[in-house]
Amino acid sequence: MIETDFTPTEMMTIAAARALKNTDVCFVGIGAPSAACNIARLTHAPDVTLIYESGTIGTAPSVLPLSIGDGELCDTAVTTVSVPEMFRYWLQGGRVTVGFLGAAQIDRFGNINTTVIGEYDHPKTRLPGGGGAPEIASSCGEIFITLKQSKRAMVEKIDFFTSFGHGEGGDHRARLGITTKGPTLMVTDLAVWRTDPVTHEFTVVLLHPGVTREMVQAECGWTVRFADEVDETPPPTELELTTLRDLNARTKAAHSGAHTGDAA
Amino acid sequence: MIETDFTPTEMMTIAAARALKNTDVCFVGIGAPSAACNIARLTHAPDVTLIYESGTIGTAPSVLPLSIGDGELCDTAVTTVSVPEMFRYWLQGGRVTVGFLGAAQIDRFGNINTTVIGEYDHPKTRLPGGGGAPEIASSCGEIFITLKQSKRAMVEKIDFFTSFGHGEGGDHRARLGITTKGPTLMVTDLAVWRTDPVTHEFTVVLLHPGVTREMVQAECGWTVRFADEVDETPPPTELELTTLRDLNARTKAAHSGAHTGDAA
Amino acid sequence: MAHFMTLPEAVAQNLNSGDTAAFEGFTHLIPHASAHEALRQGIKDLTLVRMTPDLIYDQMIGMGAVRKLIFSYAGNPGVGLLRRLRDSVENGWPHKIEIEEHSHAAMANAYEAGAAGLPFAMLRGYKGAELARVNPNIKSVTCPFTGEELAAVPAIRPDVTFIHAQKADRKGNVLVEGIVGVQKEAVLAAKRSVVTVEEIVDDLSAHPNACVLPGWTVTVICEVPGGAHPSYAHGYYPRDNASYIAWDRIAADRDTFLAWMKENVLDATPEVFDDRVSHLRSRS
Amino acid sequence: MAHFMTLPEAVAQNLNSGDTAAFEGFTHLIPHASAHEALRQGIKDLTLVRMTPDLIYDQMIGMGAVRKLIFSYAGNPGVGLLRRLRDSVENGWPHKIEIEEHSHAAMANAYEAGAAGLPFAMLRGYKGAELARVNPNIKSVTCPFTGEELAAVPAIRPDVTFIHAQKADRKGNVLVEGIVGVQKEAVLAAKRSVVTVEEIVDDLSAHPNACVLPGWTVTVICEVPGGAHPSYAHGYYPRDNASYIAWDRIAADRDTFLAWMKENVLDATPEVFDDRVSHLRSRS
Repeated sequence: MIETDFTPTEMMTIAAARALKNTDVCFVGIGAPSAACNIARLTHAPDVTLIYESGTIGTAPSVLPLSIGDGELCDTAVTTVSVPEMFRYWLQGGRVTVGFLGAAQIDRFGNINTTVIGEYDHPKTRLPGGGGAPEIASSCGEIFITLKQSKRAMVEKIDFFTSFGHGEGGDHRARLGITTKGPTLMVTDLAVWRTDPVTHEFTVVLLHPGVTREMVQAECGWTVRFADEVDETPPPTELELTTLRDLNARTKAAHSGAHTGDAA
Repeated sequence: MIETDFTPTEMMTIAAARALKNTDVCFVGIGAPSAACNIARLTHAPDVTLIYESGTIGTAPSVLPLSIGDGELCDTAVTTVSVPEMFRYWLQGGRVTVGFLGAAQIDRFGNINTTVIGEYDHPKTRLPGGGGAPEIASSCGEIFITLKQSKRAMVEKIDFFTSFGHGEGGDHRARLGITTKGPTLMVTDLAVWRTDPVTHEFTVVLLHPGVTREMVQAECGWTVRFADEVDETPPPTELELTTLRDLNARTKAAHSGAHTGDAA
Repeated sequence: MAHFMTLPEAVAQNLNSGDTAAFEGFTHLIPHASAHEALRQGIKDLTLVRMTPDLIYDQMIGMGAVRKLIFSYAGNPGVGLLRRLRDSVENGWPHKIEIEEHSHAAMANAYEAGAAGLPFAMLRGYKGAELARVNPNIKSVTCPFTGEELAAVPAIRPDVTFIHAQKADRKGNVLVEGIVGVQKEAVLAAKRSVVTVEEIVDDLSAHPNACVLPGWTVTVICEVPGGAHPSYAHGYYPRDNASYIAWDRIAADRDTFLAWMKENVLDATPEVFDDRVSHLRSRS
Repeated sequence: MAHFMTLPEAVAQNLNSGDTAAFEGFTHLIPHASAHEALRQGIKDLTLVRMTPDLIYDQMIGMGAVRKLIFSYAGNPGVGLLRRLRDSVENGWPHKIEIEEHSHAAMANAYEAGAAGLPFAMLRGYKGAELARVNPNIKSVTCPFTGEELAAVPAIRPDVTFIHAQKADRKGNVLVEGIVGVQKEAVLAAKRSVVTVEEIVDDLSAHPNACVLPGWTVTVICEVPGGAHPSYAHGYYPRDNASYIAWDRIAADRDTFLAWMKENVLDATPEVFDDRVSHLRSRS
């Protein structure tokens, strides 16, 4: 059954979730990717392996973690390893098929900035920094990115190369000796984008139901390239939407808890 | 109470055991050192930390292990770590105060050969090899060595430098950039030897009860140097001897077990 | 061998102004009580090291205790940015801290190298990443067998590391369980270490391969139940997510921040942590 | 995802003549059943890797299955030398094997580097040790921060690793407990892996930080109870020290060795291992 009443964010999460296969080993980046990865696990990919950088491997939380190290990630994991082991054996070891990242700022070649807005030494806005992203971007088999579109986030030129996508495009990645595929997919609240096999520029291949090319361009800071054939993203199924809404409801209930107010 | 009826091997083990302090962290080499280290633990040094290269830290076996990885080492340990961690965090990390080694062949400067008798490429006797010894010899705070004397074992020139003691003596160790003390003590079945502070040659400081200088020289392949004052090794106490004999009896009973004969 | 003492004694004896200090914890077991005690004792001019500086480093930066920060991800996880850190870096309030920034992979390897007694860590990292341009402590080594160039960063060797753990036994052996993060490495890499624990027990009852720090690797043990709050101690109390969310508002304004710090940190004691988790224990 | 099959199928599908293979186990959990199956299938020309080659490598060398040995300690622990290895190296019977010899520290680091996807491992090692003279695979790297020279060895990346473990669950997740040695690294470093286990269970009931290999990191699981004998499986049966002592006599003479191998290996099956440990289980 097909649902017609859903939000752009719900469509984004569900479209992103669909990209994961049951056999994938997915390194789940902080933020937006977590919902998509868990919806994949709760729908079509029950055996997908989700890895959080806190060391939890094969985790299956019933609510979305607020942090990447909530206790339930450990409780439901196949195993929990130290953080050095996580980055050495599991990420650098080349065992991860998909790295799923969010982005504060991104360009058309999938280069991501989560470090600073403005100059590095005198930033206008100091962002959190790279965390796991620099090596997720180079060590995972391929990179999926998910974010809400805005001209502030999707820019012609990012302020800082926190993690490398396809650089200036073309074979830039190979020229740096990086052997993994890099960004191959971006899912926004408006569209699904694939990387052009030659230029490695993001190209819209699917528009979410009700979204026009103009709407995509209006929320993107670079001139959007569209594939020769642009189809419509299949709308969420009832199962997908129910699963997502249940997950969000459980998550909200779990995180609101009684506020203590006297200590943080 | 002092015992007078004991074997040279018993005296060797007990004299070696006395060298360990209650606060030492001791990396126990394969073979002869194991008995000495456990006698120390069972007598004057109950809190000595014994580490076996199998990954067992702070172990307290009731019988001597046949291998360095018997199950009881793990059962009685404070913790058991992987072998890479053992060599990285614990040995190379500089946390071990004493490395206790045996030796197939040794010279007057505490260089040890457990690799080959004869030429490396065409050995007369292929010995087991270095195992942990090359890095035990360089990473531990100091090295104690224990072995039964014989002209075959204590030689003018070893066939292969499996682990480095003081090289050619003097400051050879410092010249190689090794910052640890190296061999400082050797306990044989006949005597206790200390390293000369300048030449770094082993020097007899104690003769076991009933042992003469001539007896020591008769079982040593180099010209033995004696300290200006050579005292007698205090004979085993009743506690020491009883503890050692009980340990050996428990060990023998545990290892003899019913022989299956049909699989090895 | 680990000494047992109160947290104020432990901080006084082991943390000096000017030290390089790590208060480690990867979301789990963050040593809040220790950081608050350091602030009460007026320790200044610290070089703070941590993969994931969060609330406690935001607090220490905001109180002017920090000279330099070595880190890889400075956020309030799942909530947003660290507003006191931002105010220091963007506006110089109360002063501008110096920053040495790495990736998680590099920091984790650098702690690991510190624990392993190595002078540096190598990793296949920073490829195309701009941190290598702005951080002179990111260099390279070449594999002598394949010719591959790999990233190199200095080992982390703090003067003192603070961690919080579930239990210690009476010999000072410490058990860390669940998300163990980089705490074992941070302790083994440090010259001194202070471990606060939920409880001191007769027997750790630890799995043979659990993360245990033998007592002789730890300088001081302090029993501070609740000492990780609003972070969590697996098996004792869950993460107080509401406090993390509330922090975003508290830290947004300098005066609100200072008032909160006076009330909840400067005028408090380590004993308050037990109360702060009492309502959470039933949810553990 | 791990496939479940019989040990003869697993060896036939994953071990080829000419392969570089590791049958790892550090005293504990040595994969005897797998090595015996490899001999029954007549696999030849192997490059065998192991820190502590013991009885099984002595057997494989004596049966002429080995071209080269990469190792760091070749002894019968607590008993003596490996007589078939000696006969090969000293007398060329049945042929002379090639040797690449390291220290334990170097081998452990080389496996670790293999698991970590690095081309080489570095360690503060081999100082003054003569192995560096006779092994061209011991090189050096220089710390770009301190100038210190450190030893470098190539990462170990076997074509296939065989290990024995206590349990697997029905998804192929494997639990190794007790003395875990270098088995996790040996599996993660290898292209393929075969894990024999004492039993397959519904639920591993593993401690969160126990040594677990997720099913998708393992190629094949085979249930072979007793498959480590005369090594041991912690929690199942103890080490059969008497068999280790007996091996010294069996291996001392070529004809005795060959007769023993025919009777106990070539004419046997993986099923015999269960019987071999039956008298030991009560002592576990």
